[in-house]
Amino acid sequence: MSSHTIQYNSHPGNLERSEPLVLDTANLKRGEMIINMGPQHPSTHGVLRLEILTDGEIVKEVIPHMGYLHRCYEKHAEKLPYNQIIPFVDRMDYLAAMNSEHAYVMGIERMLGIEKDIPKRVEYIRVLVAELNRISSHFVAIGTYGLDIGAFTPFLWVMRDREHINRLLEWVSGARMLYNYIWAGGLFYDLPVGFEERCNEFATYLHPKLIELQKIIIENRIFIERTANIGVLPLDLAINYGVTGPMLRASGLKYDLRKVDAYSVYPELRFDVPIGKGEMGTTGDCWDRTQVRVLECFESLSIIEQCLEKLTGEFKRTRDFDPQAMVPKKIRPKTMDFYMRAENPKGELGFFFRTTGNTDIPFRCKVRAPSFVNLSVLPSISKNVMISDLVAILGSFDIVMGEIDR
Amino acid sequence: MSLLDHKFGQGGIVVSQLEDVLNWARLSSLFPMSFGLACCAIEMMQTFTSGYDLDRFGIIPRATPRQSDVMIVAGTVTFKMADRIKRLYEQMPEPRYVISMGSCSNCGGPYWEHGYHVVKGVDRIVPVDIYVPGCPPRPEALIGGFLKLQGKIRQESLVEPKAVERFLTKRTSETAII
Amino acid sequence: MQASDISQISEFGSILLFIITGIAFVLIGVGIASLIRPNRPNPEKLSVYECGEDAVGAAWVNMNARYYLIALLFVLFEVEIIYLFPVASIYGNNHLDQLTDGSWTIFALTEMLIFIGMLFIGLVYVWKKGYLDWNKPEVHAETFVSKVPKDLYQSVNAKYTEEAI
Amino acid sequence: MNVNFQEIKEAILVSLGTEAVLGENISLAQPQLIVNKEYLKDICLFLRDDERFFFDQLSCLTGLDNGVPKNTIEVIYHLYSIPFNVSFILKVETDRGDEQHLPEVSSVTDIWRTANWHEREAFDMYGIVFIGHPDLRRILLPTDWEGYPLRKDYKEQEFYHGIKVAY
Repeated sequence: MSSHTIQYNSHPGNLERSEPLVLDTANLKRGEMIINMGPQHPSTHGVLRLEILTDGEIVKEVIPHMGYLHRCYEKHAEKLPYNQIIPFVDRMDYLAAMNSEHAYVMGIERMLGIEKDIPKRVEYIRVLVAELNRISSHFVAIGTYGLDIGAFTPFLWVMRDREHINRLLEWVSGARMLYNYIWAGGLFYDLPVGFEERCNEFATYLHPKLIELQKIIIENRIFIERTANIGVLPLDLAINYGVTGPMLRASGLKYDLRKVDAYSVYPELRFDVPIGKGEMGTTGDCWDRTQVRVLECFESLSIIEQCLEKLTGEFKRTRDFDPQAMVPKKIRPKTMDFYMRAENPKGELGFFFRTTGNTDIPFRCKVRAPSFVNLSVLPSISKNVMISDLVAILGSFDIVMGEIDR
Repeated sequence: MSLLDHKFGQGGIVVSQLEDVLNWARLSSLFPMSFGLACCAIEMMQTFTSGYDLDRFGIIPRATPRQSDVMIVAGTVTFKMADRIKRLYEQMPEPRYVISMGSCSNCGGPYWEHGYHVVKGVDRIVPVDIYVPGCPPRPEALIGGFLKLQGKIRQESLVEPKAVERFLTKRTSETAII
Repeated sequence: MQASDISQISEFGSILLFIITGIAFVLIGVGIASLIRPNRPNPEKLSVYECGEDAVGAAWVNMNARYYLIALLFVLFEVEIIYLFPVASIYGNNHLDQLTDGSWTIFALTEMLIFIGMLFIGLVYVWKKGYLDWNKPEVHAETFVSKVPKDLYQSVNAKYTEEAI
Repeated sequence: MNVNFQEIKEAILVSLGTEAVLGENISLAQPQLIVNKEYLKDICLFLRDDERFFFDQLSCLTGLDNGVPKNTIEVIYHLYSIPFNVSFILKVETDRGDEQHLPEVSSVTDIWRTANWHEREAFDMYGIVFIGHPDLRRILLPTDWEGYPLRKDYKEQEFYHGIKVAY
């Protein structure tokens, strides 16, 4: 083991200096403890650290500590040209890379003013792969949430089906998880020959699997016992905290940017927006959030089928179709401020651009990450909650650390 | 100083057999510490589950460093995380190995140029045994990494001539870490 | 009697032997392991593991009374199971069966069921009195009432439902 | 009813007086209103609670450094009203300041709670101090990190806990 390159000098005060505790350990009442559900914890969905003040089993106060995965996205966005930032956009929400790319690229196209003349086939392919990625992102959310509650089988089923999606997207773009497939103005490649048939097969294969998943997790007596009436998020509080996505829809508001903003080709597709009705408890509890995600998988599947009809019918593959036709050589938008938002599986992903006309490097590209905003609700709704329920609440938030820490 | 703490002067039939048994036992049940940082963690999960099934190699993820032999650094190591990784590495029992998964932990990966908060390679913090390239590496690459680690463990030996041991103790005392 | 002549050890002797071998197994197993395994402690390795962070405060905290109650109930039903073993061992005894011309098994079964029944009544009592369920404190989330009237949000819902149909 | 930019501006001017608004740039696809720092809280409270607008969601709060020559730091608020499906952009400009006295903007955390973390991130990246923020500390970077990384004149520190920072 070559240890000559180790530069880290371990010093007892290092941990304390880099991320100290917020709660003071002096005046702890009887029976109270400060516990770190720290960066390395099976149920924190990544490197999130929760500083918990507990009294026996009951959580008095939760303070999230983040930044363990801060990868300086905004600094990269100020140093690299537009098309070279797409891989870094993928690596923010690494579970839904296609959706993030789609949002980012639509922002650039609207700044350049070319969003009207993107070929329809490209738009449909983008929606197709984005919805496939939405299903795989929801799958990881539902699977790991089952793990937090203690149900191991749905995790294995979900990962098996997600493997199919990984292979489909690898066939399309060459990569399994981080694609750099959607470019500003078009696509990297057209769909491979025979992809539509294989995708149709997958869609018919997946439908019964989704029903199976619904049976094993949503209608599972133990799951209902662990999640109903737990972590209730009232609608007013959710909106004030800026919560968006499945969490806001679970609190009873039919607010989906694919319908509200109607970007890309979503207005031409028929799909419903599921919301939480509180069948198993009050609206906005953990059970509703998971149910909304499972129902959204059904909706995404129907979107995929509609896209495939269009891609094999009206917008069939032609020999001379060049997906990079509209890709500008030099992306140089005029000086402007522009805020583009799109519906990511976790919520509203927003890109704020400040551009200076002369260079193809953005002056500023701020990302409004949905998980970052959704997580800020956690301390306020988990007061006086059992520790095991805190794990259930955190699991139902479906956070991705790459997006929180950017 | 228990039996395995120091190396034997010269090997005999007993020591060489003991070596083989020990190495075989260690390499056929490598318990990794399930500790995903970023996108590589999702590929690691994919490798653990039914698609690629690392369990058939005897590799079962353990939650705590106390019960694990291998630390898979799967993802980008940031400076805030560096102290924790060092602490977790130290808290692992002795025959421990480190697999650095993904180009982020190998050398800083795509964040090498402007990533002010990214450690340019986890080998600046902990000694690394196996580097698995890729961003994120395919599950087969991770399995390949494990097989290479098993090969490395197979070569481990208890036998070390006295001269080599004196030289090593002199060198490690120079670069002793406080 | 034949059996006792050969083995001079009394009944209790065999139990003692049983205990001694048990302890010996444990000591040998642990002893050899502690002799062989590498042992290189350093301050950071011996520090408390808490998800990679510094553990704060003492872990010696006076535990909640509920734990004691649940542990007590567990031990109670554990002992009940232990008492079932002797009954089970002589349950199918043919010799006794002939003696009581076939009614031995039924008698032993009813005896066991009565015993279990009494303890079951205890369990029902404890369950009904609610000692088993952990009295969860009521969760009061941060309350925030916005000035936006509710019907505006209902209209947002309505707006996107009829489009779907 | 689609409320446009001018109506909102008029409403603000009427209710809070003319010196609340410093300027606007309408040439952009998404027009912005440049607002006086002292009136920021009142404007935000007015926009959130007024029954004509009901901007109940703060979509995004962005810090932005215009570089040493211009010597201004901007904070841009993207507001959105869910009932009326209208978005609105406020902009506040302050001087850049330096390590000793950092730029100050009043905090809107008690109006929209989502601003709590957004403001902590703006403080972490730009050193903008938000007055009235419940606990303003670094959110992403370690507490003992030197400097504010997204400022234009930021130099990476040489070592952190003994590890070389640059490649």
